[in-house]
Amino acid sequence: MTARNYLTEDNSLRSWFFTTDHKRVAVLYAASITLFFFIGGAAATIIRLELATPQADLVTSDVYNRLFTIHGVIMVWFFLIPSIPATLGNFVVPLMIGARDLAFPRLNLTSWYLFVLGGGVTLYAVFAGGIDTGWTFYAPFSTMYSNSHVVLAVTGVFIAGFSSILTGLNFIVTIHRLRAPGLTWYRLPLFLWSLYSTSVILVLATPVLAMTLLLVALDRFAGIGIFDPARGGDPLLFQHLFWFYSHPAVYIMILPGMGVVSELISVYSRKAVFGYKFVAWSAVAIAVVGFFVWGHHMFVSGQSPFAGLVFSFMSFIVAVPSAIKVFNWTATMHKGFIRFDAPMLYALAFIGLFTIGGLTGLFLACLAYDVYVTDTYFVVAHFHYIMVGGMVTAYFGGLHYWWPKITGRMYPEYWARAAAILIFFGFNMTFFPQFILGILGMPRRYHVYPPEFQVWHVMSSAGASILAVAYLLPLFYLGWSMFFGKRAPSNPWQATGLEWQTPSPPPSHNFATTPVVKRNPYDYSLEGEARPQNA
Amino acid sequence: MKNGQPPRELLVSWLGLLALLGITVFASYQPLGAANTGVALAIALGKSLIVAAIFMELRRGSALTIVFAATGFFWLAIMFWLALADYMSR
Amino acid sequence: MQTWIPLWLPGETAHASAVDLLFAGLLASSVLVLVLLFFLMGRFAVHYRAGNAGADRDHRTKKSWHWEVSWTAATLLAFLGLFVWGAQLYMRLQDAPADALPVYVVAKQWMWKVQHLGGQREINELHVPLGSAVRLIMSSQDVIHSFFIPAFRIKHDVVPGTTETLWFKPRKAGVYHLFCAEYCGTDHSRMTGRIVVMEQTDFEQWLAHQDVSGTMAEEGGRLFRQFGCGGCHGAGAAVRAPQLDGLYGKAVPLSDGSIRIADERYIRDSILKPRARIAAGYQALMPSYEGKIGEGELVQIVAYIKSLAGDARPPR
Amino acid sequence: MPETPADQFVDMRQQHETAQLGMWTFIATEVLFFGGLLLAYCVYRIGDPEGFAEAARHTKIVIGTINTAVLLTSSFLVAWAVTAARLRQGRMAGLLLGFAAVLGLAFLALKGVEYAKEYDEHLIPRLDFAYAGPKATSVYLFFSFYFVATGLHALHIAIGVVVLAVIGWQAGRGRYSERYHSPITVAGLYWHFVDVVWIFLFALIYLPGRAS
Repeated sequence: MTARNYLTEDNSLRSWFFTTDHKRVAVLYAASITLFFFIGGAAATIIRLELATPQADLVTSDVYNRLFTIHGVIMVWFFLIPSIPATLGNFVVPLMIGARDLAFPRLNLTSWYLFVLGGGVTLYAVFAGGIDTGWTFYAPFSTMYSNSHVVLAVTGVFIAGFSSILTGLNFIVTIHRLRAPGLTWYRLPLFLWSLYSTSVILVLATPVLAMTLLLVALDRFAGIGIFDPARGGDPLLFQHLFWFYSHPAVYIMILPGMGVVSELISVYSRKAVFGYKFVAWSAVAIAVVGFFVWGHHMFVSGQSPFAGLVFSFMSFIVAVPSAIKVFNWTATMHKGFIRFDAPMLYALAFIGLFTIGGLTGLFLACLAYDVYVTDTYFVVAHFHYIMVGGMVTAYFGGLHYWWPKITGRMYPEYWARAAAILIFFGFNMTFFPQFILGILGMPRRYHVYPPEFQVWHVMSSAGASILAVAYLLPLFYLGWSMFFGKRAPSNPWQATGLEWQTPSPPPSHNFATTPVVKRNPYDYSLEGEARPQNA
Repeated sequence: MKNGQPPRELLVSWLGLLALLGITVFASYQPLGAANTGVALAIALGKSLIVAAIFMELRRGSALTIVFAATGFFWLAIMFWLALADYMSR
Repeated sequence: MQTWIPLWLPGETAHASAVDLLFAGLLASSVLVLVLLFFLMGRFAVHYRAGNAGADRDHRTKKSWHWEVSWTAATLLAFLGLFVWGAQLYMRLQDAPADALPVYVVAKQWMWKVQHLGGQREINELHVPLGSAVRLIMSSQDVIHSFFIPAFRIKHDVVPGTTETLWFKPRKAGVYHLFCAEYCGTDHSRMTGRIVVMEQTDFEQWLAHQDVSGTMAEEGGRLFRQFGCGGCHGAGAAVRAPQLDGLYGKAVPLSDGSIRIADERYIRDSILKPRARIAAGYQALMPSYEGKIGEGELVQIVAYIKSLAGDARPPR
Repeated sequence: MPETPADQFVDMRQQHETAQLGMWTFIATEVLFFGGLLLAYCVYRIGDPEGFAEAARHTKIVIGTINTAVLLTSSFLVAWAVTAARLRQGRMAGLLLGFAAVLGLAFLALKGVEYAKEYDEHLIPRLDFAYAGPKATSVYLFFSFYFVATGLHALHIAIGVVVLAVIGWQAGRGRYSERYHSPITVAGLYWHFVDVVWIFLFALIYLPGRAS
């Protein structure tokens, strides 16, 4: 007979769909983003199949354009942005700060409903005929020339945007107001520092996207002409507004991953994170400076050269805090007791792939080189190293790490390690050739291409098939473990955080008594013994 | 505060706001050239500060509340600064 | 050019070589960082694995700030160097050489329409002479396109409603890819073409063999009269409008006190949005020709007005 | 009357501070939301200041000024109502919020009159726009901005009116006190913010170009 927990409290469907328990909302989110991940992945699979040959053979250009648009829209707004914050974050934020729930539990549920509604509208746009603008919705193509369901898709993203604003708002207020006694800012786990920084971006950047998309929709059906050169509008204004959101949004899609990795590296090295304050503040620095760099997407767009110089300079600056994090993670491993459980494998893969993604980001920040490789496969490879190599890897790492807490079951370690390794190789095989394609001058969003590029495309497609299998594996063994896995103890990893000092899965109200925090996070003895934060 | 009477500071702010409204409309009809825009925006800022400080009780708010209130405007300034840097130098 | 596994695309302009050198610099610094990082990670992972009880774990580094300061400073310095390097190359790309040969490009879904000064037209091809700098004056009829020549390491977006320029100076005869690099709809991936670099004499021969109804300036002049522009801008016209002879490349004082160089973009804007910038001392009388002149006609009129300045050099 | 805090809070004070901070965060979001639109306005106004001045002269400054006074007054009433509610003068607070909501409705009605006049003058982009003169392009863009900005603002007012009505009704039934007043305080913050947005819109829409 197990104690009652948030999963067994009430099993009716109603209790799930009207829950205000952050843990249940997190599970709802996890289920929905998994669905979107595989929809976006299906689109990617067809794209990679098509690109195996230079000619058009599987789909028409119109279908191809719809496929990469859907892949982008779904993966960015319906998987990456909610991935770590809305699932892992939602689950562990109150647990990590010793609270009974988020500050606004009903708002949290509302945010999930908005997400589902936005996703539904977007999927409807897909099945009603699709959208062919690319995820960037560039005007005046999106406003005047596209013959696809732009308004519907934009509406879906607009609604989902409010869902992320509400999540961000909830996290910010919760972290400010609901911390357990003794939990000062410098005692917060680094995951919370990065989620806090992420939330700042969510709250301050997303509304600008909302306004931009609204203007696109109005331009399209009400002809307001704000982005229409024929009416005196300026297409570059769209780009400014769009990237004011979308560049910081890139940090929404990586900061939470950095937070997860900070947790993982420390736990599996049995050591405190090296340079805690530097890692913490570098998250904040990325969030703030990340707002000063958006124009590096516009170096060849007709923006003034002066603006190009400013944005290039700031882009180099924003890379510094990321470098600081990488150095500190590596230093954390120094003289630790390193264990190679699956989450740690993901964390190590993250550091490697993120570093490659980050360094190639410097190529793109560098003005004269960006002129050459922007809008080529170099960019595609670069941001997949950050988003997939970085964020998705971190998501899987975090998912495995907190899996025992979420489900009360252990995942099968052997399969998990195999999947981690397979993902790492499949990923590199898929995306490394794309760097070379970019350096050879292959433009992105090309349905047909000159034959000399084929050999690298074939390699990339081959890698993608490995990656597809590797991403399916966790679905099976994690699903299996939910019912047949070994029961998890409350603290299987001997970690220090508050979330491990309550049973797995936690009871509905998280803690029997509010914990009192007495220690820094990551307090390990010289022998690697964990000293929980409330001990 | 007695029953049925508004608190003094609210009443004074309200009258001040209406006065500023009158002034800004009057000023907009004076031929000041480019300064017209500056005056209009300065008065708008003044009115907003009154609303924020008195009606929204920022005057008594904690430092954290004031930071939160200012944050939106700081980020707005980033957006205007960098976007206009492009437009002014084209 | 076809090898089984292509690894490198040779750069065929001086700018391309400079960009390749920059690439080498970026690559070298990246590889240095990666090797260092992977070496340390690998070494720590092996030596400090939990199973290795013998590893020395005493004397852990406690104070971290001097480490933090040193690697922050090192990265910052390296980044500054790379920034300056990339920026000065980029700024060089902004100024076309004075003797560059102007060629007009109009982009539309999904083709590149090119017209040479002599009136020769081509589609999805651009013939240029070897050894001479070429300056493209580009505009778009519909959506944003991007003119991309990988072998020259350059590209620039072609934005509707304005004029953008791009220049290069090829140093080897040959045929190179031209791509549209900004997604522009259905046949984006088919909006490609060829850049044909020819010996000077071949190029002149090629020019001479094209069917031409008149030079760009002549055609532009015809349109100039057809739209009745001379009614105001002509000598001795009843309405006082700025004289256009010798206008191109000059600094024009505007009514708001600022000064603009009369480049292609200025001339174009003055035709389409005449009231946005009024030349000092003139009335805002000219009607807008927005929507009344096609993109192809517009470039011819611009070429005509430029020809009134005697030569076709880009403005300084 | 809820005298105990919700589950996730330790005490009423924490609950109140949390609610307030939440609303301030939301306001920051709203600032950036309207900010994106204002950037568009600034870019085009800087591009053609005279065109925008000419366009602004076609706005109805009398209605605009009255509407500004109406909103400022309603804000004042709301601020007063919040004070009253905290002093347990529930009836008074309910009445004041009711008045404020009515002023909000008056604002919307006047806005409607204004839209109708602009329709008569063919100033509505796409739907019915006819403007002779050299500055037509800028006038078009100005009125695009005008309708998007005032339309979104009116939507905020409409939501605010409903909120004020509900909160006013609750206040009238004595629901709020010194101890529990988060909803009324937070609703007030929202209403004042909508007022601030209007203050800036007024300066940008109605005032340019009046002197010349």
